[in-house]
Amino acid sequence: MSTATASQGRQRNTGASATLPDNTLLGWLREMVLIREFEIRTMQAYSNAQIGGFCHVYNGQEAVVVGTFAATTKQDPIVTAYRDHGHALARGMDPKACMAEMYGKTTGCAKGKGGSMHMFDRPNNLYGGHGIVGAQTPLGAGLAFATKYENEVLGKGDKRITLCFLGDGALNQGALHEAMNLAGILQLPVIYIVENNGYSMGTAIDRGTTMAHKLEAKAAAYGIESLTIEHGMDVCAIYDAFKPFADARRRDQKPGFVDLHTYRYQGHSMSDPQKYRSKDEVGQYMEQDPIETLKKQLIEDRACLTEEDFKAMQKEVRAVVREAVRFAENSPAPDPRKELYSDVFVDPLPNSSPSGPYLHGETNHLMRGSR
Amino acid sequence: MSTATASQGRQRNTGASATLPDNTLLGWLREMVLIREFEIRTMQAYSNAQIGGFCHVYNGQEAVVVGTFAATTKQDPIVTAYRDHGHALARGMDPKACMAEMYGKTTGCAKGKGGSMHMFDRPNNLYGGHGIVGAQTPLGAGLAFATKYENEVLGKGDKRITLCFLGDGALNQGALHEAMNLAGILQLPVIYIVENNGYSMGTAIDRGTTMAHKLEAKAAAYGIESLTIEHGMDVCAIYDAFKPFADARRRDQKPGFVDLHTYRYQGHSMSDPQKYRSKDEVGQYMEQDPIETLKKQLIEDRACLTEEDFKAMQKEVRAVVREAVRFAENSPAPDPRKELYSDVFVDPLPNSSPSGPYLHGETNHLMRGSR
Amino acid sequence: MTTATIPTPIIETTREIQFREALREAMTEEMRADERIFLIGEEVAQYNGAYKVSQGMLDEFGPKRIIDSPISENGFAGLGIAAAMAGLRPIIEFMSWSFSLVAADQLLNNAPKMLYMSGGQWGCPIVFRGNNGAGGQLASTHSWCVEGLFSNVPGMHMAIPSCPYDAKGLLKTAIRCNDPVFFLESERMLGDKGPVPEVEYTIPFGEAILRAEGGDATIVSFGRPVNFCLEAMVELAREEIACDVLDMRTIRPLDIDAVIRSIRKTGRLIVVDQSWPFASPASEVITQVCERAFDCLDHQPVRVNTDDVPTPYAKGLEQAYLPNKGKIIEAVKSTLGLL
Amino acid sequence: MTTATIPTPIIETTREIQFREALREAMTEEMRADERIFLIGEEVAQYNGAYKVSQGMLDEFGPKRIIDSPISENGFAGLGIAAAMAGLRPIIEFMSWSFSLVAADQLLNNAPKMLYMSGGQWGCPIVFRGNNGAGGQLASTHSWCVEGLFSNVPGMHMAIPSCPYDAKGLLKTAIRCNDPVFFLESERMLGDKGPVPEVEYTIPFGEAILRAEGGDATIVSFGRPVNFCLEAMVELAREEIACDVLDMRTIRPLDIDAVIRSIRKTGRLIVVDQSWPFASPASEVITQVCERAFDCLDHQPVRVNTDDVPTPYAKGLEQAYLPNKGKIIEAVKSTLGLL
Ligand SMILES: Cc1ncc(C[n+]2csc(CCOP(=O)(O)OP(=O)(O)O)c2C)c(N)n1
Ligand SMILES: Cc1ncc(C[n+]2csc(CCOP(=O)(O)OP(=O)(O)O)c2C)c(N)n1
Ligand SMILES: [Mg+2]
Ligand SMILES: [Mg+2]
Repeated sequence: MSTATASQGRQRNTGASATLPDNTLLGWLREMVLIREFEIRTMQAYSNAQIGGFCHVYNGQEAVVVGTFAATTKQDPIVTAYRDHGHALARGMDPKACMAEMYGKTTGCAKGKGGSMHMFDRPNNLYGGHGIVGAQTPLGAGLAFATKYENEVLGKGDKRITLCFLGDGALNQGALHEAMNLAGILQLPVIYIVENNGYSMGTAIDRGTTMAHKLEAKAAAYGIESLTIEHGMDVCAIYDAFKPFADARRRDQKPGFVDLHTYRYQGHSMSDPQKYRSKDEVGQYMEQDPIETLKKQLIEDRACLTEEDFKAMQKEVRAVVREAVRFAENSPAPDPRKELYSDVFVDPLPNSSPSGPYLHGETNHLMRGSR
Repeated sequence: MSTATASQGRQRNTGASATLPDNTLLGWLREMVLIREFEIRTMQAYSNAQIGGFCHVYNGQEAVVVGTFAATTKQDPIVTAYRDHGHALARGMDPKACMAEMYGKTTGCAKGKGGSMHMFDRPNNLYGGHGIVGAQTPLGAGLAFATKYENEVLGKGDKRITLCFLGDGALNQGALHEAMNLAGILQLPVIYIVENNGYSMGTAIDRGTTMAHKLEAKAAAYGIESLTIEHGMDVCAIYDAFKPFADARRRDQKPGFVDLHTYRYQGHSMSDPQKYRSKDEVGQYMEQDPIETLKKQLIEDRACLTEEDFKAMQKEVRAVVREAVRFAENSPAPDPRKELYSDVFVDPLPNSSPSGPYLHGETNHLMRGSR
Repeated sequence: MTTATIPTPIIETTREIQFREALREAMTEEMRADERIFLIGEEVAQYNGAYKVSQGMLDEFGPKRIIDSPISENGFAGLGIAAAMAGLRPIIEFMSWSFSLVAADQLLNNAPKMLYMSGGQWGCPIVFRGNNGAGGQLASTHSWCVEGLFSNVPGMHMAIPSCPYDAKGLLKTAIRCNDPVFFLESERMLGDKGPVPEVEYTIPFGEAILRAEGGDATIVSFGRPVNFCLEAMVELAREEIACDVLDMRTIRPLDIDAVIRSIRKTGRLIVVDQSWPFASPASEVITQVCERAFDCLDHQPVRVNTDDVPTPYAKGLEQAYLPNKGKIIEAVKSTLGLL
Repeated sequence: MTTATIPTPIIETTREIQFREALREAMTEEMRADERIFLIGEEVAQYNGAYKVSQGMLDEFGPKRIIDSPISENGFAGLGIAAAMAGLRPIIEFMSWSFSLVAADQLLNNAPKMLYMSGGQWGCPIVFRGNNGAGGQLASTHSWCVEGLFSNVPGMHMAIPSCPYDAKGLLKTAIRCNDPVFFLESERMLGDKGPVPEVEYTIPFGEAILRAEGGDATIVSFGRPVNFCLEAMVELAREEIACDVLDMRTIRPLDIDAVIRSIRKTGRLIVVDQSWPFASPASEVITQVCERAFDCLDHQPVRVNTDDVPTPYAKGLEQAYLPNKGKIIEAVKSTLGLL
């Protein structure tokens, strides 16, 4: 089993990303800025009690989704955990639908029924954020099963790969073990990407996970090839390491496993006193900030961006996010009489429940027109 | 991580077993003969519908329990799956109680409430056979936790190790993954022993389990030391390899994992047409029969046994087993009025159930006197 | 009291097949018609099914559509759920529903809620099926009646056939359904034979069938115990006690209208349910009847469940534990003041 | 109609503490008294508990008795079960019972059945505890009421306190119990304050408490919704409708005698239950009342459950979904023919 370490990450412009046009990398920068700005507003809205429930923001981890998605197409299915705003935005969900979901509005991607932890986007093949730790990992195997089945049995569709994201804490759920073994036995084209931010809530990875220093051993247990990306704060390093790995999995229609080192700037959720780590530690990672890193590269190495350009980009993005917030604020809350009992069944039947008849749900607005 | 392979198994009398007195090895032989003869009667009784339910016999695997138990004391907890008659007998359960259990009689180890899959023996620290594949593996971690806790917190008891047996099919249950990671993180003195008989029902191990050719990779994923015992049909080879491994785990109070190659002569359960393997394959293993192997060694190498002695031993054991069958046949079936509602709670409370009051169970006969 | 009459059988055929064959026919016919359907489970392919339900299907459909799984119920349940979202039509075989507790998270958190959580974007057209309830002396961990637990959960249908005809018709409906279906079979019935016509048919969910008609009491049941109810009905008829026997066919939806129609006539309700009593489908039927037709009840409703203890192994204990003809007769008589 | 009166509080103390503190006191006091007791769960030690229930306990008892676990509910539930068999007294904290579905096999196949399967050799003195039911907008996977599912299963006790006093007294009973206990707390109540005396006390399982006395109708509830029932009772009293409010304290055992005593007086039953309706504890209370006191009922029994849909996220939807004062008032009035 070959195992690569993305140690070249720091030597810039030697990997595949070096050959990409400026515009592509500028696009990456904008996506990361969008996620960052979006999450800043998310936190505000949460503090103001406009967003409820559990809310896990993505600040610091932006390079993960941008770098890995850049190596896929929108036909490749994605599934992830509850820390999912970044995935939704990077996959192309309208920030309006994402914010409105957290505001619990009908215009949200899940009509306000799902909230922060459940970003689903069918047109963009995002199969959801999922709340139960590890529960998305058998789903990842199933999505890969489906693309392979479509290809081989139904004779349609291209070779696709599925990206299944999980936190480092999810490594210890039985679901992952079963999913990885199934992926290995059935040779499913799914890549399990551990967003290894070093903590599951307050538990540092080595307090909960054996072999934390060498997660490749986890993949080796299933004969699955693995990749460690140490410079996960650097979107180019991620892309450079991940692209050939993903291409090979796509070509061979086989599973893969990526230990992607990243960091979350904020607490686990919006109510975390964070006594388990030092300000210093957080500061050290902030110095490797993914946005700053790419920005610097684009300004200094590529000279395709100026400070002013960046400010303009930020301004444009902030307007987009402001607009999303406004949209969310102004959207209607779901009417319990219409929404409480709809979307329980695709085809409601009489007498299903003692508490009332189920209703047909309206076609989700994300899907209107798309099919 | 060091990993030993018991490849010396075939060169007899070089391991620790060589230094053991004849009587000890003669005892092993008798235990294996007991299990074999017992299972022959089990199969007969099952065919005659005197035993019901699912019934999984141990023929062929006898060396596993005899060789590993020889490296432990009766204070070391044992837990296993549903193929558990051998474990019960080798641990010292009275064959009467074992057979009566399968006959569903009050004199059975579980008063006839458990049956073939649930051999429990508290005085001998056998924490049961368990029916759900893999479900015993967190229990194994818990037993090890308890012995360590007793030692370190309550300040009593010696250093003990727990043996947790599982089939190769159980490798793919999430429970095992969680249990092994817990064992690794909490440094629990439990040894997971895979009774690798090559099949889970009709599924050859490599059709269901990744890395079947190198199960050590499974242990390595949790930083757990492992041992492969290839000559698992040879009780001395098992003992020689397992004893130092077990001693080290006991001394260091750490987990271990053993891939122990063995073979079952019979079908998975009593209703298995066995189309998934050839008679030839079965025959090849029968040529390495654990009883024949040890017998030969005792006759030829040690000269402490003659053919006549062996016949006498067989005869004596057969009488014991016949007596067990007779005991089982003649024992009373549980009276529903007394037994259906007892042993649900240690301390029954009123109004626990709409269907009737729970009753105090009588002290299990195995425990009478023992405490 | 009026005399019990058994409605003339609706099934016009001379062909009798086993319950397991009926299941197999349902799957096979649907798989021929729709390439998106696949079957996955332990031992379903090369072994031809632990209980021979899928016998021959590997030969016909090949290993890409009939798939042997490792012992990983949570894993392959989840695999199926995502495959259903992605457009396929999975049939997930649990060798036994008793083994489905390890998959409870996928079964209950994902399948029935995906449509709601995604705001209507992804339904989950999947069938989970396998043996449910006591086999023969399988003891505590292997004898689950999952309806006692899982029927509490909204978002799925739960079907429970009592005979080969229903097994086929309901399973075909399940496979065509756009929502998740929990399909509860019984090891003890797989060998039962019954009439199943060659012509195509399906049975709708949520429509109970009156298996026997009589004016004295209403016996409501699901799945295997329906057969015990019919035995009881026959014996009661000899004593001139005539019962309606309603086979609910599905637990969710629950055809409470049919129950109430019958009770309006009889005033007496006996619910026979193979699961434990506490918060069971039997409790639910009684509660719904109270909610909707309290005034029709001339006597307190009565339930017959298994005893509220872990399933024992010993034959005599297990027999005492399960619902049976004798207990049903006693229950019916108690509602008629005859005890 | 008589006027509602609230029984004089039995608790004579001026000390008010939070629900979470009551839980912590129960654990701490018991752990001081019995070295065999340990606590394991996610974030219980160094983090001081995700909800600060175990705050300070690591400091007092050290890392061998207050143990942080990886996210492996099935694993550490099973670990606890075996440790209990081997003579220890584990307390297993589920950060939320919503996450316990992944541990369903250990919870339901092992803990409640070990004594029976082993023929009386090994009981299982273990407490599983954690938040149960809706938090605040936690949506579908995080808002389980496990009593709707798990109460079907024989072999364990299920306690569900509604206030700090009961939380402490019931948890101490649970920890001392020689059988498995499922202990259902509520995130929404952890900050609630109430009187808890300094003197030692325990509360027995299976004894409901009459929180309010009135002759017009009997409201039966469990856990958090008891508080909504009391709100409703107060408002109804203003309209001169006087209700008995029975806080059951434990779902299993179920103090049905207390319910029947009250119904003999009122003839009217309203069951308020935070779980989904189908085959729920509410269905069970109604069924048992029918079985044992059908003739005392002057009106059909009525239940108030959460709506039978996956838990929605949006605030307004979630509020509409949960039981509340208004729904309870409506239900009471319906039994009195006032609607
Ligand atoms: C089965 C289960 N157990 C516990 C939880 C509560 N919980 C939510 S997130 C979390 C920590 C997960 O950490 P990690 O997987 O590293 O993801 P991160 O938050 O770092 O993105 C826990 C314990 C849950 N949602 N599901
Ligand atoms: C969770 C679960 N799934 C399925 C089964 C049915 N089952 C019983 S034994 C078995 C095969 C296990 O094989 P293995 O672990 O290799 O043990 P062996 O029978 O070879 O001793 C299966 C699938 C079960 N008991 N539990
Ligand atoms: Mg993390
Ligand atoms: Mg095997």
